[in-house]
Amino acid sequence: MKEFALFRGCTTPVRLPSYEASVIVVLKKLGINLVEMEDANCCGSQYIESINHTAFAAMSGRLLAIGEKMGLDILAICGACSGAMKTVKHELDHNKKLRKEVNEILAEEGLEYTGKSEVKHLLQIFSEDIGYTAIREAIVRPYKGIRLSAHYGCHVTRPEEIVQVDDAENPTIIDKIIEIAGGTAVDYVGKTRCCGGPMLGMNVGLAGRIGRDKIENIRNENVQGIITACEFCDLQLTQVQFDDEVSHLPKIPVMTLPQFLGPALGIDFDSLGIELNKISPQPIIRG
Amino acid sequence: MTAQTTTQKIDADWEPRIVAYCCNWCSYAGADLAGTSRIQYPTNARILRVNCTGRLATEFILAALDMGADGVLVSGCHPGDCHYTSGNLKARARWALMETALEQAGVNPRRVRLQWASASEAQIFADGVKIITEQVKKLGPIRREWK
Amino acid sequence: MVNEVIELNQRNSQSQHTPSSAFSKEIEKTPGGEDIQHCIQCGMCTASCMVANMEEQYRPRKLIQKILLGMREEVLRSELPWLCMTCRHCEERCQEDVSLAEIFHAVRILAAREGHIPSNVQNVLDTVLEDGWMLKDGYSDMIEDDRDDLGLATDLGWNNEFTKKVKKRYIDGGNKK
Amino acid sequence: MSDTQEPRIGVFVCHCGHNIAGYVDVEKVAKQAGELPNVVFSADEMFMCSDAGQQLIKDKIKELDLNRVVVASCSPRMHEPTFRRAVEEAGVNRYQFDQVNLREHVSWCHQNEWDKATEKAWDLVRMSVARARKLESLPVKTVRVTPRTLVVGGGIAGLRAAMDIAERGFEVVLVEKDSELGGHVRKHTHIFPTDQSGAEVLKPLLKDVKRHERITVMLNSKVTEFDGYIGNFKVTVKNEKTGVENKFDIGTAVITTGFQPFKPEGYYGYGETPDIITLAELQEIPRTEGLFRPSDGKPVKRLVFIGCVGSREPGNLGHEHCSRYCCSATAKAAGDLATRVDEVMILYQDVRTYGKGHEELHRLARKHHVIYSKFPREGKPKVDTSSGKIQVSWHDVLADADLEIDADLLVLSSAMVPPEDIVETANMFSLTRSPDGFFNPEHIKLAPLTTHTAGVMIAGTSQAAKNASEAVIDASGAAAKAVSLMAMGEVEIESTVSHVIPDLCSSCHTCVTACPYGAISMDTEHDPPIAFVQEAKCKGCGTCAAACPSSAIVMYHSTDDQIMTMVEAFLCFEPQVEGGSS
Repeated sequence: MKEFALFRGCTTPVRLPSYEASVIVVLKKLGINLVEMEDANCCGSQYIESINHTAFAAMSGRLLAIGEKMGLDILAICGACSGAMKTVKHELDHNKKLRKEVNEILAEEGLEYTGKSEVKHLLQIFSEDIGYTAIREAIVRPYKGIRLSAHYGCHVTRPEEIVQVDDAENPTIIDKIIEIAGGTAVDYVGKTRCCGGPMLGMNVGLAGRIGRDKIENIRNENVQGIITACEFCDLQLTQVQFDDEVSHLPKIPVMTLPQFLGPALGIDFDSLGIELNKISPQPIIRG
Repeated sequence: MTAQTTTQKIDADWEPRIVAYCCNWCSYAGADLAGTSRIQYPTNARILRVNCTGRLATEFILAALDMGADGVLVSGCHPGDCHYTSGNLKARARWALMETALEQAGVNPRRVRLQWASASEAQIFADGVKIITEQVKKLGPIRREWK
Repeated sequence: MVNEVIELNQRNSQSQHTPSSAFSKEIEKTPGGEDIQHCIQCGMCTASCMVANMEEQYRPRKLIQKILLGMREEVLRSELPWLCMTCRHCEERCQEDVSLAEIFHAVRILAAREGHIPSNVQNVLDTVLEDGWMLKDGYSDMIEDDRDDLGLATDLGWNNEFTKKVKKRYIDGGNKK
Repeated sequence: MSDTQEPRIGVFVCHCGHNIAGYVDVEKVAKQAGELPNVVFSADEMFMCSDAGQQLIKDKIKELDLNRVVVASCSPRMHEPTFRRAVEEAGVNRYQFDQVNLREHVSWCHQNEWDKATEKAWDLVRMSVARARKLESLPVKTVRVTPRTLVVGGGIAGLRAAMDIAERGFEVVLVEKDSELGGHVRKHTHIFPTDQSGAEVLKPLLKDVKRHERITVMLNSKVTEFDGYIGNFKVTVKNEKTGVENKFDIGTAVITTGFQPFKPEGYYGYGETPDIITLAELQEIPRTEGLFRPSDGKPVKRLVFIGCVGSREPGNLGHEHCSRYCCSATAKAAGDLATRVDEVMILYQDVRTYGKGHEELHRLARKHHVIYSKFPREGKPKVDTSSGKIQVSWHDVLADADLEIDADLLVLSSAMVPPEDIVETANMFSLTRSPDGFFNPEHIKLAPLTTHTAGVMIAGTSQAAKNASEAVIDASGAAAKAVSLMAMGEVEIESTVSHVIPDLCSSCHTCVTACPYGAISMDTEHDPPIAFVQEAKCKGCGTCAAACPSSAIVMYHSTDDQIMTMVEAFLCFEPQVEGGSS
């Protein structure tokens, strides 16, 4: 039974607990045990990252050290967290001076970063640790050809050489799992473009325009739902559909990948938090 | 035989016949380029290739009109560009002499045209054919039947 | 909450700027700014940028050229470098392997050091440094109940102290690292 | 195949795929041609220039004993040599062949008037058949090629050409108007992409040329006379210093007269202070540790380059071209000097470092913090030296910012333009020039090194602005062209020359002055003297034939009769009626 240290991040537990629940229950079903990472701190992405480089390295560095102490690789389910920890790990592995400095502050916490533990995003668990054959074998109630579009999230797949999750220009992991689960993966214009989430911190109007542009491109392909692999994108692609500019248009349900996969593995809706979704995913799970 | 200068009504679909002497190095190549560039221009002219416009004796032009050509076009290299240094300059000098001969013979000088068109000036060559065709169309047939 | 209109960097037409390579050398030494000199101004980044696509004022290539020309004050005071979502679309497309997201991080670090942080970023930053993470006061009891129903831990077990230690050592201490 | 035989003409009308057949009824034209007098065979064929087409001509010549061939297809400028060779291989003299242009002159330019196009095609074929009747065979003339080459210009291109030719066993006369060989490259203290100085690069080549026993170097000399024709040029070389003239028999010539750097008077304050110089002048400053201002010798702190000075100016004849070498040279100079001055700036319209290894020069310059700033094409930088300082102000397009700087040294990357005496050289070797002022090749793609003057090749910057590496590539190419002519020892020349009929010559001397090549002189054995044509000198322009008042001069292959019979065939033809004047 493979084990990972789960780092749930700050937004998932508060804004999308269903994603956290679905990750735990779906991975368990597929033979992956998750151990909660105790005493975790904020990964420092975007905000601390923008004001002080060493502080940012210390924040994510501490999480890497905790994983090392637990003797487990770390599972990140949010694009920002996985991006932050992976880029910091890359730099700590290559920048001795920075590592020495970060280890100084970590020593006060009884922690040390030597680089033993890996950081994986949820998609890597599906594609590398579980594997598509195991997923296919676990499908009990396949969807009947329902049309779905995948949104991968920028920090999940980029910068490709450092995060090494999927092909940045042509990602396919979510699409493959949609097909395995019986759905039809539908491509759309600007598949690798940003959902606009990170812009919320600077300019809500602009963030909305970017998000709605993505929804419009997906709508042009008349699909029944959007499947995501990061809670920030999930919330953004849901929220923008309630903006005044598009509130008159029919809503496209947005689901995280584990929440979508759950029913096909025979998992009951309650433990996936289906009813918590702001846009009811009935058209998907009924289809 | 003098050409009548009376102006009868020219029947609408009459097509003038134009003899076009072109020098091999410039205007003949310019006409080639007009073809490769698919420039469309009137079909009235028949091109004869000569090595240089300097080769054209004045009789060549008068004889052509005498045999019933409604117009004659001579197209050569720009002065200074002649492959043989000065052939076109000699053609230009003879041209003035030829025009006076035409007037004395009662033939409208607008039936003949001397122009310079280099190997890359396809449009200028095609326009030249268009201009002389339209000019001659207004003048009507030269009324010189071959006997 | 967040200002709609971006404070535009007006064209400083009053005094003409004299180009200098000092600022790009400074950026080169700041973490993330190492490959500023690789940029040949081809514009592929701006063509791939969603923000540029939606916001007339935001042109990443133009910002880089201003750095290369040494327009330090204008760049550090401008809000434009903060508009980059670090989505790295440009990075994938850049033929000279320039990472604009990293360069704009370097610009932000220098700007922050000189107190030019946009108000809305400063607010979130204060929350994170104060609470140790971003959504402490967003965690209402209604959400606690949802978590409970889902069988998830209600005590999120956040360590808030470490962030304070980091703030004291690296950010307040104002050491120039 | 004597000419007195009854003409037996074969007519071959080409479809050229659908290029001709798509707009002209080739079957009808071929059928009608079959009924013309003396035409014993007429047919249409898909591709006449193909092996099958050419074989058809040869077969029909043998089968039907044809002695004239008419091919109605594309432009003779394209395939006249092809068909002349085909008929010759079947025993018919190449001058008893005539080609009709149905493609470029008919189908392609009359695509929406099919009937009129077919009628035009029929007229042109009929005219060509009439001419064919009158075509006479002419002896194929070949001339000996003197195994010696004249190389005009001792720059890097001239040196390379001279060496290549001498190494293959032919003598070379290398003429250089300067007092030293090496041209501009020798004067450059460091040239891209290697780090050597120009002199260092040239040293081995110069040593070999000076030492080579088959190369005669004539310094301070100019060609004052260039007469004759391919393989047999008479050349006079005059030493401008000593006044001594030497005459040479020359087989081929390679013109490598090069360029001159444009002196940008009126551009960016050039000439107003010694601290505003051209890129060429910068490249001639001896290599020293620092860079110092020519005016007061103080070290240069702020070095500014401005690109495209006197180049790429639409509408300004002679300055419309891109000089190609300057972007790479500027990047190299800026990159090298950046480590010796405080700031280096390059103001540019575009960056075209296109050569092998040149993009690295551009990257190196940027790595050394050279600031590249693009100015708008319409709003060029302004330079004000009134205050004693060099105040450069401009608008940076990419940052949309107005910029200014006081430059310690302003370098103008000025254009490559033809040397002052280009017109004199052009007339000497009867070369034509393109809008940028440099010499025209025979064909920009198919024959870039040869010219319309047979036996004269051009190489290096005499043909266009380019960098030294490209000039050397040209030089070796031109050398190979010259050697291939001399190695054959003889070369075919056109037999279409003119001929004076002694009985008709009235000794009026008109033709002597009419001939641009002085190919006609008076045979004083006769009284009064009779004009005669030195066939070797005659280029076949026909001006004399037109000028002769007593029609005593026959222009072979373009006789008055052969021309007039075409006009007659066009105008005096009664359709469906047999006959037509002979």
